[in-house]
Amino acid sequence: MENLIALLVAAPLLGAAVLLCGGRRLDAVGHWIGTVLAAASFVIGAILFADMLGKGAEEREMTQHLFSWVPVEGFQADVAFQLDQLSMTFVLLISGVGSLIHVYSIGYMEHDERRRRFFGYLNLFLAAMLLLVLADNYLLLYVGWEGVGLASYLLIGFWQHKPSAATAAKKAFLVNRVGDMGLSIAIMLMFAWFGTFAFGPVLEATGETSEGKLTAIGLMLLLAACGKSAQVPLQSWLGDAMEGPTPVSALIHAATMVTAGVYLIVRSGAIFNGAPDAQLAVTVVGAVTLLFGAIVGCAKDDIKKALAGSTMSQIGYMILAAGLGPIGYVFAIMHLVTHGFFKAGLFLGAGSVMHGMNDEVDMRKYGGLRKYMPVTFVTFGLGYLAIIGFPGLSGFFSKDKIIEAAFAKGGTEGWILGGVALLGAAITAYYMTRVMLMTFFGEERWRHAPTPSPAEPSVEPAAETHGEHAEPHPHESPSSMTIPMIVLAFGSVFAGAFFGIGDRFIHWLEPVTDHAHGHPPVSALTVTLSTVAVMVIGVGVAYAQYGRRPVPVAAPRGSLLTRAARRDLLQDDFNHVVLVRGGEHLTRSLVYVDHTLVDGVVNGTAASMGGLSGRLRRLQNGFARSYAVSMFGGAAVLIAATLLMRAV
Amino acid sequence: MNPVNYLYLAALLFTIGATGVLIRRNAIVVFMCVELMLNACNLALVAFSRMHGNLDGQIIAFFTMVVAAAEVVVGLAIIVSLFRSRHSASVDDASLMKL
Amino acid sequence: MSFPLLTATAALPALGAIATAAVPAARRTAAKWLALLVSLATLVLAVVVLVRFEPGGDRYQLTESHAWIADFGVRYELGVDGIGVALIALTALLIPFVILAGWHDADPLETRSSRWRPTQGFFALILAVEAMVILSFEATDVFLFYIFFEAMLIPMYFLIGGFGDRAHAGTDEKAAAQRSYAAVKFLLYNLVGGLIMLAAVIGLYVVAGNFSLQEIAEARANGTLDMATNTERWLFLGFFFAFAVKAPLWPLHTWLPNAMGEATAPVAVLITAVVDKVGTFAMLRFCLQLFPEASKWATPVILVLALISIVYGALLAVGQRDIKRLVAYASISHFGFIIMGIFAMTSQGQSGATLYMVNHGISTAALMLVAGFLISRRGSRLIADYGGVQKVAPVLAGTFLIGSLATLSLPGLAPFVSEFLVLVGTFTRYPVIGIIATFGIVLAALYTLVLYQRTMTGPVKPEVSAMPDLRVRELVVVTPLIALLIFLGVFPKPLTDIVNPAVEHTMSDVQKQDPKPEVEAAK
Amino acid sequence: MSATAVHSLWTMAADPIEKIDAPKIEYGQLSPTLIVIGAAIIGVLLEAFVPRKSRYYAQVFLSVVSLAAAFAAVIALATRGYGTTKAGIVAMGAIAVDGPALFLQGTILLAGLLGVFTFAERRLDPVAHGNQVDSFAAQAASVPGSDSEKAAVKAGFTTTEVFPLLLFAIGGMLLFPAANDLLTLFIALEVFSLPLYLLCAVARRKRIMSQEAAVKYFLLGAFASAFTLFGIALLYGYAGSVSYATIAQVVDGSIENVTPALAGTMGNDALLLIGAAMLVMGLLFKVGAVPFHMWTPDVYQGAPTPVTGFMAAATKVAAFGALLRLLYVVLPGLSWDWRPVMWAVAIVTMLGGAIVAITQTDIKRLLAYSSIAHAGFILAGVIATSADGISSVLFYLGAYSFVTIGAFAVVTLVRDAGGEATHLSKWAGLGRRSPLVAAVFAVFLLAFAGIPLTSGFAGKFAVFKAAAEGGAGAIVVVGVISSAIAAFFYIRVIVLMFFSEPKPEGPTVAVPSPLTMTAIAFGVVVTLVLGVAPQYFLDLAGQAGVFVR
Repeated sequence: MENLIALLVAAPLLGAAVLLCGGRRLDAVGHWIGTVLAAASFVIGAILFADMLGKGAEEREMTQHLFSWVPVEGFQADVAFQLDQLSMTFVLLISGVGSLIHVYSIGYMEHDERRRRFFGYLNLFLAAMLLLVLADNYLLLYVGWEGVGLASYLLIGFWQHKPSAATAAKKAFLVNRVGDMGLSIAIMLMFAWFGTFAFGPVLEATGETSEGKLTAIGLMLLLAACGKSAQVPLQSWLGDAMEGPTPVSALIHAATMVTAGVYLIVRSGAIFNGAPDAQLAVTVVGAVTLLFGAIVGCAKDDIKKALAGSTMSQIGYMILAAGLGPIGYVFAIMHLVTHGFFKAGLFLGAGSVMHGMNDEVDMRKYGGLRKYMPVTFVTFGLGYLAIIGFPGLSGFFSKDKIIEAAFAKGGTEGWILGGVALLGAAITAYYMTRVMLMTFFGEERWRHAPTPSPAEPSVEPAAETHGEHAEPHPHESPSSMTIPMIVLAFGSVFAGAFFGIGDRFIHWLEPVTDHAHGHPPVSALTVTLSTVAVMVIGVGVAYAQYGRRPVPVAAPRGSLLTRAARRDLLQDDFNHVVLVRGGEHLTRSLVYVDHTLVDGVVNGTAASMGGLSGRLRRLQNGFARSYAVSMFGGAAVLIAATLLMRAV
Repeated sequence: MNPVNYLYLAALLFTIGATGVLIRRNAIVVFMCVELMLNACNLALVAFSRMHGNLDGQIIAFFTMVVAAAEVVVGLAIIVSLFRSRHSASVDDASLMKL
Repeated sequence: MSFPLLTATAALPALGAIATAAVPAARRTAAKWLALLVSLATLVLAVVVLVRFEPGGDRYQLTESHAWIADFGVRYELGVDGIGVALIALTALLIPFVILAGWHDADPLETRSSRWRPTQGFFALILAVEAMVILSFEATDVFLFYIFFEAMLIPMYFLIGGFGDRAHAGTDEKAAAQRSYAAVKFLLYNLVGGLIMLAAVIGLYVVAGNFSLQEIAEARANGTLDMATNTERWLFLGFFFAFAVKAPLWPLHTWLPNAMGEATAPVAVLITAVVDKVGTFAMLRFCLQLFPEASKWATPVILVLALISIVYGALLAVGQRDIKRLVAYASISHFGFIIMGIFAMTSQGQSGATLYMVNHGISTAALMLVAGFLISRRGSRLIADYGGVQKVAPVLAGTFLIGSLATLSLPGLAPFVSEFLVLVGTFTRYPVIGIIATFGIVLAALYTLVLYQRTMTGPVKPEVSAMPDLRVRELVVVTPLIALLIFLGVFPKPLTDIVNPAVEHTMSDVQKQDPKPEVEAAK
Repeated sequence: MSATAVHSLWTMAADPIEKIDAPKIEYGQLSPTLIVIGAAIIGVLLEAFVPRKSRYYAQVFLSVVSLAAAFAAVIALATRGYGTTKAGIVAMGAIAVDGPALFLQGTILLAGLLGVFTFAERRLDPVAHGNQVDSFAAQAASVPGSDSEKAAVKAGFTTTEVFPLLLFAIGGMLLFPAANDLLTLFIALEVFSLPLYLLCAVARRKRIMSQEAAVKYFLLGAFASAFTLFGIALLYGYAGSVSYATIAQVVDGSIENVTPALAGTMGNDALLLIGAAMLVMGLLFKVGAVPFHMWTPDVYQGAPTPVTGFMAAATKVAAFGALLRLLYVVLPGLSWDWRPVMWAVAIVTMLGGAIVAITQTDIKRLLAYSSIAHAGFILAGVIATSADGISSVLFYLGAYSFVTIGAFAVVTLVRDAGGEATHLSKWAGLGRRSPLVAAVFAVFLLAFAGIPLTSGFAGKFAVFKAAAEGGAGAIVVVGVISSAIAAFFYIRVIVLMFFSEPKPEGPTVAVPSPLTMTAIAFGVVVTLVLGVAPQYFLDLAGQAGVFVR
């Protein structure tokens, strides 16, 4: 059975290879090949899952050693897989959601001439992501880690002819590279201190080393997680990443890749357990991002960017939970899974809306779409209810647990973290209600404003083919798109209850991640009630602002905070001024230095040699008598020197 | 008389000759100065020959005279042909090639 | 006497060079095919060397030893260790691609005179360089090495100065001046380095009395040859200076961007992927073996210079407007990594550095050759003249992207393995330097992706709209390189198996052991 | 008064004359020199008696045969061990026949042979009035441009005297490094210098410059000779003998100073030191060492190029041979005095030659400065004061002379309307027009630059190695630096030839006769063979590297 693990990765990898190397011959069937291989991966995952369920909790871990990758004296990196409950969860989520999104893309990308390539990239992503979660050592994980970064780069920049897409792709890769630097330093630290970087030995060795070292490794891992999971301060790429086709946003930038940071922290639980300072840093990052993403989400009029803010915020929850240690790990993963369902659903819904609206993304030009897109409306609505934590739906179960765990951290920290988490829940309810209301309810504002606003240029290229000035004709999407949405909506509704009731998920993951029951200072019921209460408040405020009043087509100027939030809280501006400008100045001055100083010294030496030559040359003045003087003088010096040598 | 004085005289003549080479422009005169230097050498050789009491120095002096004569033959030929081409025997005029 | 395999491997391209040069002017195509066949035959011989080499065997294998110049204490001594084998294989591998990529680079613009045979010359010079590079990887006699180390400058010089990039019109006076400036700069830098090394070589002879690497190293090891500390340091500096120019190490690097910018892409590949490797190879083989103490003494300074190279090269690459100069500065950054790995004096660092030499050769060849194809289509080296190529020539763009990704050391491609090994190897001994060097990977992403973005993406520029995609010949060049990049990225074991024993020998030469991990996790 | 008384008053009876032994001359051992001098004399007779039309052929034939015969004689002497075991002093102590002498004589003879080939070249200049002409004036005595010259050209006159002159010069040069007493040294110096002065003056083209070169060379040469002679006088005064062996013994104290009278007045070794310095100066003038080098560029430029080539190669060989013998045989006891001075001379020579060459614009002047720099490199070997030093210098001289002759022979090929096109700008793009000629010249330049696999590298390595072993590490470093500087200008020429666009009105490359081709080809072969497989020749130089005293 273990030997199947490699197939999980191999199937989509094969797909990627075939699709990317196959050339135009495969254009007609490319998307089917991609989808089938993604589904194959899911089927294999399911078989392994069934097999795993058949074993006792302690025997479920499977490993497969493929080959020795980099064997160098003292440094042994293997290509080996480890499939335990944590990995299994991810495998199912990735291949499951991934397959659904493949199906969805068949319809969504139907008119794109480069659809084959798109599926190739998607398969490549699946392979890398599965490698990431299946690796049994940090170095192999790093391969997957950068592999998903590459896939993300390719997919964000899929419409490369748009400069904005190309820039966004590059930015995503670069910011991720900063995070990757953290991961590579972490691996180096592990190698230097433990002599290994395989999960098992490293996590075992944590007991024998000092807290300071664990903190160092932990912080570096956190940096890595920040990059991949778009956490402050490396969050800036996620909003721009929405330049990619919507299925990509759903799969990579909502459901799977961006949660890799959470996986990394949970996987390295033993390290963080031994390093409270690192844990604190994790929780702080999570809490800050949670609020940051939520605030940004409130201000965006671009539906995908609003959802991106939401993603950031929700991952903030997960990171927060992961930072809490054993009381939070399970909930972090649980929220990750439920979030995978509902956020993917929401994105697919957004894609469906855009599909019907000539690829318009500005919510101010939506409104009243529920009549035209009933399926989209219902599935999106269920996702909405799930994310705001409507009781009974999946988000409720997972988010509530995190808030509880945050309070259970204890002390002032606990109160602050819990408070932030609660506040986040309120804002979540607010901005999601805003999205919901602006899109599906209210006036049909698109009737008045057929042209895309210049401030938010159209994102999808198909707009050109539809004709920019035509009034959109909202319509429901084809079934290849709606079916995945329905399936995901199903998951959004029931997954939480399925996991949460009876602590099923806790029991499932406990052998891997450990679990401790937290004891919040107030009763769990109080927490739950207040969660629901803030959710209601958030919904109420949003309704007051966007449900009862008409939404202006042109965005009002808004408060200072709104304006800042529209610009991602000025973080990009900061980056631009400090890093981009500063970097440009640095490189430009270095180019100058290289040319004038480093090169100049050499050229100067050559020039001065030439000058010396020119001067000495003038001694050769053509007059025989002056030559005789030189000889006479030379003879005199020669004699004098010889005599002097004797005298000395 | 102290034979060393002959040496001083020879050195003086040599220096006069050398100075002449350095300061005179006419090629013939320059050449004559070189001859003076050679004769200074001859004087020194003969003086040493006398001091040492062997004949080597005097033999060399004869050879030197022959060599000087040969030099005159070659030198005058060259100088004369130069003079005929340029209508000038000044060594300073012959400075086409320089730098 | 067994078949002199190593001599044959070097002699074949040398004879090929003569034969190619002798092809009549009208038979240009024949000359090309001859050169290609010779280079392929050399590759076959190199593979035989690779197969005959036993990783677990003696340090130097396939040795040959003949008297040569007894008066100078020089013998014709050849032998290969794992590092040499790997680099010979790299050289023999790349040359056919270089030849194929430069297939039309030396076609005469007009038939000037029946005696003017640039095509024959071009390919003959490439083969000559190959022969000399292979010999310098094989030589175990310091003098013999020096001879070819220096002599290869001459054909390289003619390749750079005589066959410039057609991106400038061939008759343009300014372009010709720039080209000859680049060629002269290349030659003078390397010649000065080489002459300073000559002084050190002579000094070594005075101290040691012969030039046999093995004998000297042995004598050094068992104490029969004692060098005064200062003597050793001066000699080390003399050798190192030459290698640092060749490698090139900051601040001796400025010839490389000029040379690579002005040369044709295949020649640029020849410079950076093949010839420059001799410099780093020689550091590993000669500096460390002959002068272990001085090497250790100089390590801190060299590491700092390597670090500067890494960051500085990368930053300057970001600031370039010329595609080929950008690749050149990227190479400077990469050479920084290689040198850092060598002087970190850990197994990982040195194995990594050796792998890096091979991988960098392949990856730069891939990137540079594709860049050359691109440039030859548009006739400009300026990044700003491109845009949207991806749309019109997707295969070209795709291969360019893979080359770029290899340059930024994406995991899964070969350079990652080596770069990570170098970083780890450095880190275990010099954590701060290791961490700063890690910034290099971010900068690498910056310059490669900016390059890709500006040239390949965005709206299609009118000038590139008619650009044809890669032709069959070009695909034949690029595809194997990419396949190799992926193969060595996924399964570098065959290479590490060859390299590791050699590195262990070097480590014992310098009497250094890897730092032990503080926690023995295994127990 | 009787007649007898008168006689006894005015005369006295001479003692019976002592029986003087007839001088013993070892003709066999001296045969190379004798053959060449003899041939030179016959050459003069040929000038007198052979009809004008046949003189050229007769002279060339005579020269080639005599030089070949002399070379064969040298080989025969060497193979019979006269260079090693049977080395000895002949001609009553005047001439040494030993390894260095034979090695250098062989080199000079070969260089002379190639020199004859280039002298005899008649295909380069355009045919004048139906006569093939060589590089030499139709009638050297006639004023350039005058009617008499035109008439001479029209009549097809040629200066066939150059061949006997060349043979005389070669004869002197053969004697010069073999001279074993100061008198022979001086005579040899004059014997080879005087013909060279004349040869400089007889160029067919640009005769004004040729005459200027001759005047400068002659005056400065005579000036230097005077110094040499004065030095000889002083050394004679010091030692009371002109024999090398005796002087050496006096210098190292194994014979007491023969003139106690002088010791009182002069004291110390002032005579010795000053004399040695002046003598060395004369030799340094001939090798072209800074600061006695200033004639070199002007003379090299003005002289007919075949003469320049021969002179640059052979004079250097002969003069360095004499210098070596002087320093190693006569003055080894004085090495503590002359070494530091020679160090300084070597350093300024290397650097001076290399630096000034950078800005030269005439190929012949460039090569002249290059030869100055090379003199510096050779001096580095000279001051090693070891057996290795001798053999390395011998090897270097052998290697260098053939490169030089070859390089100047190539210079004769590149011509425009005014004769040889020696200005560098005219060489632009030569590689495009005549790749082969340019490639050959590039080989010579690379050899000058000391690039490995050329003879220049082997030679340079040999002298630097000897110097380093002799403890002159600093010289090696300076040598290396000046090599780098020198490389710059050699490369500049290569750049010009290969990487510059040819000028439309650029020079043409004449196709030479087999004579010049032989000279060039021989140069190339020697350059490459000595670069790739120098061991045999190093052995030869090593065996030859012992002076007899």
